[in-house]
Parts: sequence; structure tokens; C-alpha cells
Amino acid sequence: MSAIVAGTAAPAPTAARRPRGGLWRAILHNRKAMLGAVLLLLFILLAAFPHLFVPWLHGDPRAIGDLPLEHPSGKHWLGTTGLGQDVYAQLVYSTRESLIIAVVAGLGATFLSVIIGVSAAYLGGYADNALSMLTDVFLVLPTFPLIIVLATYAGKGNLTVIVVVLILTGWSYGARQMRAQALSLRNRDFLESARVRGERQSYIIVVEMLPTMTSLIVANFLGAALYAVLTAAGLQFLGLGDPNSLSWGTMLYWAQNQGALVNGLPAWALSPGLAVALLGVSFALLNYAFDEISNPALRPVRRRRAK
Amino acid sequence: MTDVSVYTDPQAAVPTAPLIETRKLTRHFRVGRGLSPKMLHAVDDVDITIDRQEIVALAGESGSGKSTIARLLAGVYTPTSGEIYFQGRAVSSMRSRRDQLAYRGDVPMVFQDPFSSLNPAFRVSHGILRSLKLHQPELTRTQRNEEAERVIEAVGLAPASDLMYRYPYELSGGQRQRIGFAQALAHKPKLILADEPVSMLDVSIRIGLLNLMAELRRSAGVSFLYITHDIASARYVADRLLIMYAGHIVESGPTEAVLANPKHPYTDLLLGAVPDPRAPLSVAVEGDTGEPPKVIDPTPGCRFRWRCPLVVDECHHVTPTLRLLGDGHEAACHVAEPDAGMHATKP
Amino acid sequence: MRFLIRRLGFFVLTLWAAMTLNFFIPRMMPGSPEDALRDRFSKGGSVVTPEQLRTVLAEFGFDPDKNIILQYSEYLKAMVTGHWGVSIGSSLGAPVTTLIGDALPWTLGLVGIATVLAFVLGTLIGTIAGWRRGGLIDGILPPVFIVTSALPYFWVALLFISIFAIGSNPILPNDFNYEQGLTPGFNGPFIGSVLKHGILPAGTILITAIGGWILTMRNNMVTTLAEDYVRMARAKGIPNRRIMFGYAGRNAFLPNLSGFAMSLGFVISGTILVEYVFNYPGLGYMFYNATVSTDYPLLQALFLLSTLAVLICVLLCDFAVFLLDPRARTKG
Amino acid sequence: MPSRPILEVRDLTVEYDTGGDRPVVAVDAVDLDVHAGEFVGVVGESGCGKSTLLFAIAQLLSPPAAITSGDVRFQGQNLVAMSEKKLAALRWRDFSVVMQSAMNALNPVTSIGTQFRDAIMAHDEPVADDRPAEVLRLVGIDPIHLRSYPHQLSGGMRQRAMIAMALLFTPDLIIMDEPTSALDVVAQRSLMVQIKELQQQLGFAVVFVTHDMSLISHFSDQLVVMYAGQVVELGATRAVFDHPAHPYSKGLLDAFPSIRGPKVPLIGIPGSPPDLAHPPSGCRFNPRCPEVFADCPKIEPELYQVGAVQARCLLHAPGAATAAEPVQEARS
Amino acid sequence: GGGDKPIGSASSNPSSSTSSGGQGTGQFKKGGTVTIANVGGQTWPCQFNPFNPAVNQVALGFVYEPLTFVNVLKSGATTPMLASAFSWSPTKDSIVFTIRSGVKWSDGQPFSADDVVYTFNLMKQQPALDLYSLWTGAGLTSVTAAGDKVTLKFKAPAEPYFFNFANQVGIVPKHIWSTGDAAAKPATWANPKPVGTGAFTVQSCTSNNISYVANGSYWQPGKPYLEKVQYPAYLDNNPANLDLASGKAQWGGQYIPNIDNFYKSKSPDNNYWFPPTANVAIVANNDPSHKATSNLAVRQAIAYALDREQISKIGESGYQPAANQTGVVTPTFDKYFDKDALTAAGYDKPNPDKAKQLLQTAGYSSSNPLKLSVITVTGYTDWDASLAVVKQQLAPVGIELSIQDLQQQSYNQKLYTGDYDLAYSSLSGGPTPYYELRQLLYSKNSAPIGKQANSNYSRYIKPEVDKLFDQYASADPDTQVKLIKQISGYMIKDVPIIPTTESVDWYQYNTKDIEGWPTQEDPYAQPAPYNIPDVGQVLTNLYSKSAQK
Ligand SMILES: Nc1ncnc2c1ncn2[C@@H]1O[C@H](COP(=O)(O)OP(=O)(O)OP(=O)(O)O)[C@@H](O)[C@H]1O
Ligand SMILES: Nc1ncnc2c1ncn2[C@@H]1O[C@H](COP(=O)(O)OP(=O)(O)OP(=O)(O)O)[C@@H](O)[C@H]1O
Ligand SMILES: [Mg+2]
Ligand SMILES: [Mg+2]
Ligand code: NI
Repeated sequence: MSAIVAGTAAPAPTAARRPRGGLWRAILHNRKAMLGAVLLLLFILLAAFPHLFVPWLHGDPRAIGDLPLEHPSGKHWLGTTGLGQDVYAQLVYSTRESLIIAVVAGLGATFLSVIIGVSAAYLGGYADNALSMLTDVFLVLPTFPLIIVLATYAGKGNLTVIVVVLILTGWSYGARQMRAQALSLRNRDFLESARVRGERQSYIIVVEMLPTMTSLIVANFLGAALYAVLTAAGLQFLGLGDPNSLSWGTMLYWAQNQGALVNGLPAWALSPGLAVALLGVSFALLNYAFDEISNPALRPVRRRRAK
Repeated sequence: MTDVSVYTDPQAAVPTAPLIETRKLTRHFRVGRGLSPKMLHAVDDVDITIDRQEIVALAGESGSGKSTIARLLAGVYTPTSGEIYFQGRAVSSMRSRRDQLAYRGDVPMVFQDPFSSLNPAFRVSHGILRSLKLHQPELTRTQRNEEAERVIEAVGLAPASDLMYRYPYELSGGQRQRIGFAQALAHKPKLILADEPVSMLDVSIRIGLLNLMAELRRSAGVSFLYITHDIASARYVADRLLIMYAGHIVESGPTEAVLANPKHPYTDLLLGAVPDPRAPLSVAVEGDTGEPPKVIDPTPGCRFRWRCPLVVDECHHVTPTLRLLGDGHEAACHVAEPDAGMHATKP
Repeated sequence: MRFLIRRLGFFVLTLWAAMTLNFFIPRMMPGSPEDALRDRFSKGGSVVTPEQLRTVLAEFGFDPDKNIILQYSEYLKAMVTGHWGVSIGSSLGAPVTTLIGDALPWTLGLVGIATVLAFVLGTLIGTIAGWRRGGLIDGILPPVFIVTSALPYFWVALLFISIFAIGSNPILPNDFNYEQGLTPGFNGPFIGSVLKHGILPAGTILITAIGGWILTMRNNMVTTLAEDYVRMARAKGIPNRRIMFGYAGRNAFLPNLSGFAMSLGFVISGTILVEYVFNYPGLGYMFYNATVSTDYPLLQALFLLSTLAVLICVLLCDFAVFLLDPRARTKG
Repeated sequence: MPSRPILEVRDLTVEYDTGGDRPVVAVDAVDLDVHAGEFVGVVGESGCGKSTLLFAIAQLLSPPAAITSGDVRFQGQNLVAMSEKKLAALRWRDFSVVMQSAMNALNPVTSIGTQFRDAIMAHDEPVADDRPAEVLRLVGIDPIHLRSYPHQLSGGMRQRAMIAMALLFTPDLIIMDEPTSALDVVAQRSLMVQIKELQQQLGFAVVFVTHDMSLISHFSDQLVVMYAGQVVELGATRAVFDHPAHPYSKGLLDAFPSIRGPKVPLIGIPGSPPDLAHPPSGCRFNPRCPEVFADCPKIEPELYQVGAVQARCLLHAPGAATAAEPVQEARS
Repeated sequence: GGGDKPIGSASSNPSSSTSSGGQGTGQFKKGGTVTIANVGGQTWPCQFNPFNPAVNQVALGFVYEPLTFVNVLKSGATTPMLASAFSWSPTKDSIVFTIRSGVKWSDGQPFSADDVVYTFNLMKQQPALDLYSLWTGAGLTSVTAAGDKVTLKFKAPAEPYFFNFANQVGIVPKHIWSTGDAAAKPATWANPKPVGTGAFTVQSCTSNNISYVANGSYWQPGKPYLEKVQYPAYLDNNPANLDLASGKAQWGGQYIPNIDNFYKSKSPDNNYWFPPTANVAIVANNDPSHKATSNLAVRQAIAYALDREQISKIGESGYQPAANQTGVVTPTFDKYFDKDALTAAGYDKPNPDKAKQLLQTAGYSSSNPLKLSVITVTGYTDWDASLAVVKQQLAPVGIELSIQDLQQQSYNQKLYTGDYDLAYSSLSGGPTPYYELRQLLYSKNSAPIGKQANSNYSRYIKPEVDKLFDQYASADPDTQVKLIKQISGYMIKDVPIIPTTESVDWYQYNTKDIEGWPTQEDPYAQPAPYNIPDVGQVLTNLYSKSAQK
């Protein structure tokens, strides 16, 4: 699992000088962002309307067929599983769960990061100490074993459990960044200006402070989503997910346990991993591009020669 | 700067009391946590009085505590000790949200840095509209918009209907600074705390804002606490001038009197350092390095004694207090004398 | 100095908090060592009463009926004094220290070295890419590694196995840390075998981990290069190499360093998959096993160890920042 | 001037590629001469291209900025065409640069002494061992601070340290970009006086950039007023202050109050500086000019000789009421 | 084939009861190595304490030997090991073993009846060692020696426990276990250098691998033929399977998906054989608190609805044969199998119509479908696959099955305390069906809901059945067969559990160099390397072809 997914280390102070409408334009003008966005869009379509992508013949991803371990063919584009299920159909239908895990866990972790990081920075004093400590404890706890313990505790590796576990273990990295950024904002004059104006603390945190951190929050979300995709796949691959669910990690688990690779069925073994990788890549590309968009210093330069 | 409706004071509760007054206002900061906490005396025993329709300039070295005073008055910081009286009423007694809102409405602050004092995520009208909503809740949405346009035009930004929907980064520094003033005006204030409102601006824009302040005082009856490094601009707008050094007010008096006849050696030094193209080059080389003082756990004595050319023994043991040395002219110096300026600067 | 004392305070507090969690989390898991043991017994086709199982476990030092607070205080004491007890899971009776002692060198050797290598190489490549922004290296490596950093580790591993290690005469071994039958020691064949067995797992770690470091370092570098002191160094006529490493690189590196320490927590987690796929006998798989077999003593020791490892790394990185960044020294 | 100038800038144009439709022309066909031992002040509003001009002179521009035309001749050699290697040899030894903010221009992670040493090692020039201490003493800093790190010095000390560093090889030209803008008036005054003294003592030429007209009035020999990337007025400082020829210069001089003399109402210059990617046609100052007339938006003015100074204003164009002639050819 | 004597019969001649397969004494030259690929899921802790259930798989059979070997695959045929003979008292509450003479411990000390007595009494003193609850559960009252005779006395008829005490208890040397660390803490003693009577001794052990070498002074003349045994620690199936396929390991105990393609086709020397030994079943919760599953009609409906052949074929890739409702594993225990009863009840083939009908009588219909959930263990992928098939089969008769994959821990807890509707489960067998059926159906193995049951998780309680089990212990072999047929009658009648497939020994063997493997034709022991003490039987029979040249 690559841990180093979340954003740049130095949040750019210029980050916030961007109008909202400009974001889409910026994405459209950034090749990496475009590629990432297109990939993500494709996955969203797959998740929303899987049936459109699966020809009527073998549409039910779970249906047990009588032709197990088939090689890819016109009928089964990516072959069949050990139970004779159509791999391609499974791949398409699995998008939904994998995407849900990524998005929900990403949102959840980001939400926690923001709440805890920003509160710590804004409240200061003992509250800051306590919250920072909590963050640090979660950071140094070995994540994966914790996940295993939690997943085991929850008894059943169903979707909710995995998502909750990913959120619980995924927020701390972001919270630290949030806190750092919020600290740098804390004494910015526009916040004091709001205070002098007579605004309440809660209003200042939520309405004045958070929007200026948008780019970091988005970067954080993308990083957390990437982390969630990869970790969830790892968990399911280890058999800690629900083996009856339809998701890429589960497909890999089955492929591994039914010996897809060693039995010469690479399409079955590799395609779910590739899907995970592509979803991951789309998040990583967006994240990377987002850095460029929010920090003009990182934008690619056209080299021009004087004279 | 047109169309500012003439400001009428809704008769304050205590008519004789000054608009705002501080008594022994003190603010200390803790520096260095843990084993050896130290106290930084940012502001010590400061007495300031500002009357209605008065512009008071506060000048002094960087780090001398000017902003801290403004923030204390604005309620961003709470005083370590001492009290602020607004129209005769102690600010610390204003506990309820209503009282506090009312005070904040009367005493807005304009921040030093036009680049960081507007929230980059919102249109520039955001702060103005919020102020109107908080301090004039009776207005409807359209009325608020109209009022916002009015104050934006009042600070000389036209066309307001266009400017107010821009984002801060779409405005120049001078325009932003004016938005800051407009935001303060939206409160229908009695006193605007202006913390170095022009220091970041080009000379060409700077004077426009100073003129605006004078205009607001005249037409809307607003008082100002004008904080600056720039003595010349203080002279341009202010009625009275306060000179601060290391957390103390060291000299105060009518602007012209202080400039013409500085009593405190620091004031003298400061005035001598102001470059002036209209005056011939006076190369009076001071051996002074101009290092700003940090007042950490001070001992009694004059805080300027280390740099003072006139230092006497007494300066090392007794903290000088403000003494009346002329018509409304006070200085905190053991050696300053009441009559004619004793350290003549001009040959 | 105060900085160091504060860091030490943080260290102790965090360790305590983590250890407390480490105690309670496993005990919140369903099942118990008895159940796990019972499951194993029933293979023999015999009837064993739960009471009897408890006697067996009691023999190995497990007493579930003891007051939990008492257990907790004894646990803390045991952890601190190094009396980690014996496994009550699948390695029933094996001293935890021995189990860990056998596995630790392999984990450190494989995952540790690969991770550090990824960090060092990634930082180096990132430095160069950032320095020559828009150049050849910058044009190729960062985009490539964005992609690899998003690949699932185990999937890359499987891919590698199917490429390099399948068939009757594979190029590289797919499992174990060295060839069966070799006697461990400082002899050529053994070391060669260890290296050969390490290539695939380490290569996989490298490929998936290096990307993040390249990207962050590159971005830091680009940001740093815009700083005035870099321009100033150029104005001084200082040679490029010195500017690249001494001025830009060093400053760009600092924020990465603490990021590195923080990411170690994730690294230890990653070893589970490495060891699982490559049948590499290290701590990761042991962790997994201990978890699924409710092996409290082993689990606790492993938790302690990995928490400690991360904390020490954080501390070391703090210390390195302390050495490299004079500002940290006086901040206090 | 009797001797040939040590620095001749001819037709220098610098553009920033912003990715937009048109580049920002931050320096537009600037000509400038600096003679040995001369103190040349460059003033102008924020964003008018002063820093860009300095960096272009010192060949320190980095993308997206690039010199698109013009020469910079220093001691007869064209710096624009010079290779990095030769430039590096020339830098610091013959001309040095003092940057706008000393906090950012000193490498935060190495000591002042190391930064001196870096500069010394980058050049073959023989330097006495105690030279750093000597120059520090020159600017009034205790050499003990060679061991200090930048953050341990106050703003004024850092600025002085920068200036000391610039004096290391006793160059012929020092380029200073607002070296006092971050300082208190008192500190600013004392630093300026010191610079002036050193200049008189050591005889180097100074190009000094600021936007503070009043500051420059006391110290510079020659004055260059810039507006929107162009030089709008040029001449001996006293002459410009006494009889400003360009309405912009007049506006500037009217824009700040004085602490002496009678109190007069001032007006300032209304409007705001133009967008350099889309500058106004004709005279760039015409939208803000109080003396604007019909030709202004149509005809782009050149520098015309007006008494002792040169000004880029159509009021002084040869055909206009005041007798003036273009000076382009007159220069040799 | 040797004599298929049931356990009860006394047999004194070792060579007469061992199987054929080219066995004999000293007929093969020594040499060669066999490598075992059997996933232990852990690295080796290098302990060889035969009383430690976590490690006895690498100690028993290799180093330690039982008194008598009981062959499960041959209905409990016995092979004398450390006891050259045994005889039961007529009431079967006392048994006398004749201890073999001339046996030496691997450290050279002579083996004697004292060691046997010591071993059993140690288990009495240290209840933790008494893995099979001989002293507490089986009613053992005394173990005494007289010359080369050792007598075990029981409170009650104890023949069913013969399998445990004669076959599964490894005899340990008194001279080692009565001193030092071993004596102080026999239960937890690591025993890193085990001294036993077995055919092999531990040469070296690392966390990766255990190397055994032939015991030079082994009591069976000429044996073992093999020089060495390597037992690497595999953490996961895939690497082990790869090594088996490539021939790097020759003896496997592995589930290999698509084995014909992946393993058998790789080499003509690669062989496998999966002898069935017990049932895999859907255990229904018979407790009245579970409305649906305590309803006989529902259980019958499930039993009728299932197409066990299909479950076997798709779910288990055909490796595990279909089971039958009698609960008797065939063909292993064919002689206890009452085929007629099965056919009479209509359970010999799937009958979905009948199932639907039964469900209707129970009040379920397509508009009111029966929703049931079945718990299973995460990681048992073949079970998952089987259940996927079961689910598909139950759907048309109107049962909506949801599959809950649980971690072993949670699964166990639910299973033991009865917190489930249906559970997919399997138990181990024994030399006769009695062993498995008793675990499944004997009321003393049950417990109220919420309390942990020993093995009767379905909570099937029927005094008539209990009585049949009680009679079995003292019955003669023929009566025993009858009793088991009667018990399986209750399986058909009450359908307490629904067997689906028969669990098998996963067993792969490579004949390139090694021969002498157990085969279907010569099932002289359970063949998978994880069976103890059967592994010892196999190891003494294997020989290297290359060493014969
Ligand atoms: N929140 C704070 N915590 C600690 N010290 C503070 C804080 N705010 C101000 N100070 C210290 O108090 C002293 C006075 O600061 P203040 O900002 O009032 O000075 P100033 O006169 O406004 O300076 P400047 O002209 O540079 O704005 C300084 O030494 C400053 O470092
Ligand atoms: N990286 C950049 N990309 C695009 N435009 C730039 C960039 N840097 C500077 N500019 C533009 O170039 C112009 C000149 O900038 P420069 O920094 O030279 O101004 P300056 O006169 O030094 O201002 P100041 O007094 O504020 O230092 C400005 O209008 C600025 O907007
Ligand atoms: Mg201030
Ligand atoms: Mg500049
Ligand atoms: Ni990862």
C-alpha cells in the first residue's frame, strides 16, 4: 500500500486564490486532469449503469454457468470463473462497490480530517494538544493490522464495515495536513476581520475558513480515495471482505483462490487489478493535476529561448 | 466620495464621556512554553482617549505594540489588565451577545494587509453584506445590496454594481483597501480602527485613502485611530499624534506640536529618520542601528534608555510616566522639559 | 533542548496511548483463544470440554477470568520489561520473542531496505526531475510513477510472479527467503540465495512506493526553486550541483522527511501483503496470523513493536530535521 | 560623463508567458546606462517591472520569464549572449545582487558563514580568510554572526548581512532590489546611510530599486522613473525632483505629504496601474493622466529631452508646445 | 490387502495386518529425500512437543509413535506399532497391551513398558496434556505395567476411545520427560530436539523448514528407506501449489483449484487421490427457538431440493464426492451404508417438487418465500463456491438463501452457541461412522442455546438415538454395523443435518523419484501429510527410485 498518496507536503498559500468557476476550466486545460477526469467519469458510468455495458447474453454477473475456467471468447469476453460466472460481467458490476468504497471512504476520511484538523488548529491550547495526540496515535498505529482487527471485530467483511474501517484508519494523515494549513490561516486577517465583524466561532470555521481550504480538501479527498481503493482491494484480496460481494478486490480473491493465474487465465486474474489500478490512476492523476492547478508554481512551463 | 449621508450621533448615554478611553490598558503575551515561560509586554499601562470626530494617529517603531492596541480595542484580544470604556461604559461589562454585537458595530477595524484581509473564497461584497446582516438585521436582502453598493461608492469605488461581484484577486491593492473601509462603513461606525491601512500601497494610491479618511470624518462623523509608521501621513490627516515605543506611549499631543517640538528623544530620532524630498539631504549619521526592542520580562526603567543619547541615571530605575509639558502635549521622559523644545533638531 | 524533551514526552504519551489501544482492541475481537484452540482440537475427532481447554491455555499463561484492570497493568508491565510470554495461537507455546526474533531480520531486511531505498531513490529522482523541470526525466518519470503508485501492491506482485516465477524453470523464485536446505550463515550460496529471493518482493515494493516520493519531492523542489535564495545562489555564481543539493534539495527535502516517518505506519501494514504473496516469513504474515487466531501475546508484542518502530522513526526523523533545519532547533 | 558606462542596457524587453493569449511585457525596450561609482535609483509603482528589469540585467530570470530582445553590456561584454559558465565566473566577483527580502534570500538551513564560503568556493578569486568577518564589520555586524543562521538575525541584520555578502569580492556594480522595504523608518535610514557611505568609500556603482520616492531623493545621483514596463523619465535625481517632466513623475511627487513645511491638500494619482498583458494604446499613462489630450491614446511617445531630463510624454514631443527632441540618436 | 479386522479384534502379528504395496522388511535400498508441501499457514516454531496441538503435526508419526495404528480408510484395521499386540477384557472396560521389545529411543536408550505407563500417567497429572480427555472424558482409571504388559482400566466400556489412546497418543521417553524443563512444565515444554521411537529424527529446524533424517536405529528392520524429509513452512496455498506442480515438492496436502490442468497435466508423475473421510453438511438449528429450521418440513425440503452431484461437481470441482442423507461416508464406510433406506425415503436423487410441496405445507410459498441465512467461514473458498450452488438450487423451490461469510472466530462463536439458522460445517471422522455421527447427534455433545455445545451444534436431542450410541461401545462388530444403520435411519427421518459433500483428504504425490505411496488400491493409511499418526505409516513405506540403482 502506498501511503504517500496525499498531496504535496507544502500546501501552497496561493491555493485559495481561485474562483470557483475556474476549477472546471483549469481541469479542462490540464492534460493530466483531463485524463483522470475522463477515467473517473467512465467508472462512474459503469457504476451507475452496469447493465448497459454488459451484453444481454450473459448479463448476470453471479449466475453460475456450467463452463468453469473458460478462456476468453466471443461469448465470455474475459472468460469465466471457477464457478462458470462471466468475468467481464463481474468486472463491470463490481465497479459500483469499488467506487462506492472509494468515494464514501474518501469523503468520510476527509470529513474527519477536516473536522479534527481544523478544530485542533482553530481551538488551540489543550483541545489542540488532545486532538493532535489522537491524530498521532492513529498515525503510528500500524494500519493494516488495525484494519484486520477491526474487520474481524465487526465479524463480517461487508461494505459498511470496510468503509468504516478505512475511514477510521485513513483520516489521520490528512488531519495533520489540515491542521497545518488551518494554523497558517488561523491568524490571517480575513478571519480576524470576521471576528471583529461579530461573527460566531462556528460560522468562522465553517463558512470563512473551510472554503479557503478547498484545494487541500479536494487533494485530501483524492488521496484518501486512492488509499481506500488500494487498501480495500488488499483487504478483500486477503479474504477480509465479503466473498459474496461483487467488487474488484473480491474478484481478485477468487481469482487467486481458484488459481486463475497459475491455470493460465490471466484475463481473470489481471483485469480486476487493472480496474483497481485505473481507478487509482484516475485519482492520482486528478490529485497531481490538482496540485498544479492550485499551486501555479507547479504548472508545466513552455520553455522559450531568448533570441 | 459623494453622497455620504451626514452622520447623526444617536446621543450617547454619557454625553460628557469621550468616545473611547483606555485606562492602564495592558496586554502581555506568553512566549516560550514549558519550563521557562516568559512574558512579552506588548502593551503596558496605556491610556488613550479618542473623542468624537477626532482622528488620532498612533506612530512608532515596528513591534512597539500599535497593532496590539488596535486589536485590544477591537476585541480581538482581551486585555491582560486595564479597561476600555466606550462612551463611558466598560467594554468588559458588555457580556451579552447583543452588547457585543453593538460594540462591534460601533468600532470596526480596517486591517493592515489588503491582501489577507479579504477572504479569497468569496466575492468582495461578502464581508459588507455580512456586516449589514449582523448590524442592521432589519434590512431586507435587496436593501442590503443597495446599502452595500452605497458604501462601496462612498469609498470611491465605481461602478459598485460591478466591483462588488468580483473576487479579491481581481482587485488591485488600493481597491481592496477601500473595500476594507467600505466594510467598516457598513457598520455605521463611530470609530474606525485603521491599522496601517496604507502601508502596503503605492504612494500614488496612498493619498487617496488618507483623503477618504478625512472625508469620512467630516461627512459621517467617524473617529479614527490611525496607526502608521509614516509620520508624514499622520501629519496629513491626524489631529493628535501618539508616539509609541516598546509598549508604552512615550509622547502625545496635537500633531503639529509634536512634530514641531518633539519632547521625547525617540520622537526626535523618528522624525530625523523620515526622508523628505522637499528638504535638503541632512546627513546626520546616527550610530543607531534601529533594532526594534522586544520587551520580555522588563525591569523598571525607561525602555528607551539603551538607545537614548540623553540617558541619565534615573532612567535605569524609574519608569517615566506621561507628563504634561505643554498645551495638551505630554511626554514620558525624565529629562524632557516643559517649555521650548530642548533637543532642537534643526541647526 | 526543550524541543527534544517535548518530543520525548510526545513519544512516551503516544506509546502509552497506542499500547492501551493495543491491549483493548484485540480483546474486543470476537471469539477467544479458547475458541481458536477448540477449533484446532476438534480436528482430532475427540470431545474436549471447554473447561479442559482452559486448563491447557492456563498452562500457557492465559487466564481470561482475571480482572481486566489487573490484566492491563500486568500487560503494561510485561510489555515494558520485555516479558512478552508465549504464543497462544497457531504457534502455541513458542516464546513470542523467539517468533519475532526469527521473523524480524527478514522483514527489516526486505521491507525495511526496500522502503528506505524507495525513499532515497525517489527523493533523488524527484530532485533531479524538479531541477530540470520540463526536461527529459521530468517528462517521463513522474507521469510513469503516478501510474505505478496507484497500482495495488499485490497485483503487481502477482504479475511479477506470473512473468518471472512461473514455469518449470523460472527465472526467479516466487517464495521463501532462501533456498530450502541451505544453512543460514555468511556463506556465498546462502547470501546469493537470499538476494535472489529478495528481488521480486523488493522490486514490487520499490515500484509501488517510489512514485509518491518522486512526486512530492519534485513538487517541493519546484516550489523551492522559486524561492529567492535559490535565485540568490545563482546570482552568487554557485555551481548548479551545489545549488541543486545544498540549496534547493535540502530545503525541499525537509517536509518530505517527516512525511516519510509518518508513512512508515502504512509501510508496516504493507508487509502483510508482501509476505502473503511471496510466502516470505516475516512479521507481516505473523501479524495476520496472530490476529485471526486471537493470539493475544503475539499480537500485543507485534503491535508494540510496530508502534515503537514507527515512533522511533518519527523521532529519528524529528532528530534529522533538528539537525538539518536550524530553525527547528530554536523554535522550542 | 567622461568614461564609458560600466553597464549599458539597450532595448531590453522581458516577457512573462502566462499561458494567456498575450504575454505580459514586464520590461519594454528599456535603455539604461550606469557609470562607475554612480548611484542610480529606479522608482515606480508596484508591478511596473522594476524587479524584472533587475533580474534581466543580472541574467537571473527563470521561466516563465524570458528576455525577448535587447542587450545587457557589462564592462563591454554582452551578458545576454554569455554562457552560464562565463556568467558564473563574472557573477558576484564583478557584480552582485541584493534581493528584496533578506529573509527569503538567505538559505534558511545554512549558517551565514557557510553562505559566504559557498560564494568564495564558487570562484577562483583569492580571498583572505578573514574577508567575511571584514565585510560584516563594514556593515556593522559582529563577525560572531558568521555562525548564526538567518532566522537568528533581525530583519535589519539580515539585510546588512546580504549587503556584506554582496561586498565580498568588492564588485564594480551592486544591484539592489528594495533592500529596505521591510524595515522600520529608523532602521531604513541607518542602513541607507551606511550603503551610501560604503559606496563612497569603495567606489562601486549601485542600481537601486524602490517605490519610495522620498527615500530615493536623498541618496541617488541618477533617477529612472518606470511606469508599466517602460522608462518614463530619466535624469539627475535633483533635476527630476525639481522639475519633473512627466505627469506621472509629477503625480508621484505630489502624492506624499511632508512633515515639514506648510500642510497642503494632496490629490494622488487616480486609477490603477494597467494590465501589462493588455497595456493601453498610445501613452500607457493616458487613462490616469491629468494632462491627457487627444493624441495620447493614439501615438506611442518616445523619450524626449526636456531640459536636463528625458521624459516619455507627448507634451514634450518635438511638435508639441514645449521644444523637445527625441534623444534616441543622440546617445553614444 | 491385509486383514480388515475391526478394532475390537486382537491381533498380534505385525506383518499380517499391514498392507501389502510391496512392503516387507528391508527390501529397498536407503536414500532419497521427500519434500512435503502442506500449508501450515505459519512459520515453524521449532517445537516438537507431541502434546501441543499446534505442533504435534510435525512430531507425531515422524518422531513419536503410537501403540497401535488404526487405519481409518480400512474401517479401523489395526497395525501394531509400539505394542505388538493388545487384548480387550470381555466387558471392554480394560485393555492389555503387549509392549514390543527391542525398540530403542533415538538417543540409544531402550524403550520399555515404563515409558508407556509414564506417558499415560503424565497425562493424568497434567490435564493439559490429555488432549483426548482420556482420564476425564473416556473414564480411564489406571494405567499399570507388569513386565511387557501394560493394562489400561476404564470405568465403562471404552472401545470407542481405542482410536484415541492407542492411535493418537504418542509415547514419550520417561528418561527425558521426567527430568529438567520437561518435567517442570511438560505442557509448555518446547522439546526442540525430540527423542522418539519414530522412523525419523529432527536434523535441523528453522522457521522456514524442518529437516528430518532417518533414524538409524529404527525398530522396523531396513526402514525407513528414505534418507531425508523436508517440511517447508508454507504460509499460503499458491506458493505450495506452484512447488507441487513443478515437482519441487513431492507430497502435497493441498486444495488445488483445477487440479488436472494445474497439477496433473504438468507431469505424468504428478498424481492425486482424494479419499473421503467425513461429511460436509448444512447444519440446521433444530432448537425450537429457530422457527424455520426447527421445522422438519423445512429441513426435509432443503434435503430434497439439493442436487448433491452438482454441488460436488461445481462447488468442489468434483474433488469431494456427493454425500448422502444417511451421514455415512461412502465408499469409505460402505458396509455401514444403508442404501435401501435412502432410496425408500427418496433422498437418493434431488426432488425439487417434493421440496416445494413440503414448503407449502410449512406455510411458505412464492409470495411468502422462506428467507434463510447460512454461515460459513471466510477463506474456505470451496465452501463459498458450494454454497453459491446451494443458493442457486434452493432459489427455485422458494428458499432465499443468504450467505454470511464470517471470520473463523465469529463463525465458531455463532456455531458453538447456536446463534445461526443454517451453518455450513464439517467435523472430522474416525475409523467408523460412529465417531462422526456421535459428534453430530449425541445429546451430551449438545448444549442449550447460548451455551457452547461440544460438537452437536444442531442441538438435535433424541433419547432413542442416545441409547443407540450408548449400546455401541460394548457391542460386537456386527451389532455395531446394525446400530449405525439404525442411527442413520434417524438421519433420514429427522434430517437434523443435511450432508452435501464428503470432505476428503487432499493428497498429491509425485512418483518421479519416490514410490510406495498410499493409493486407492492400497489405502494403507490416510495419505495426506497432515494426518497423524498416518504420516508415519506413509514415511516408512516411501522409497527413492534413484537410490535403488
Ligand atoms: N499573538 C501574539 N503572540 C505573541 N506575541 C505577540 C502577539 N501579537 C503581537 N506580539 C508581540 O507583541 C509585540 C507588539 O506587536 P504589534 O503587532 O502590536 O506591533 P506593531 O507596533 O503593530 O508592529 P508593526 O509596525 O510591525 O505592525 C511584538 O513584539 C510582537 O512580537
Ligand atoms: N511569474 C509571473 N508570471 C506572470 N506575470 C508576472 C510574473 N511575475 C511577475 N509578473 C508580472 O510582471 C510585472 C512586473 O513584475 P515585477 O516583480 O518586476 O514588479 P516590481 O516593479 O518589482 O513590483 P514590486 O514593487 O511590487 O516589487 C507585474 O505586472 C507582474 O504582474
Ligand atoms: Mg502592526
Ligand atoms: Mg519587485
Ligand atoms: Ni498502499
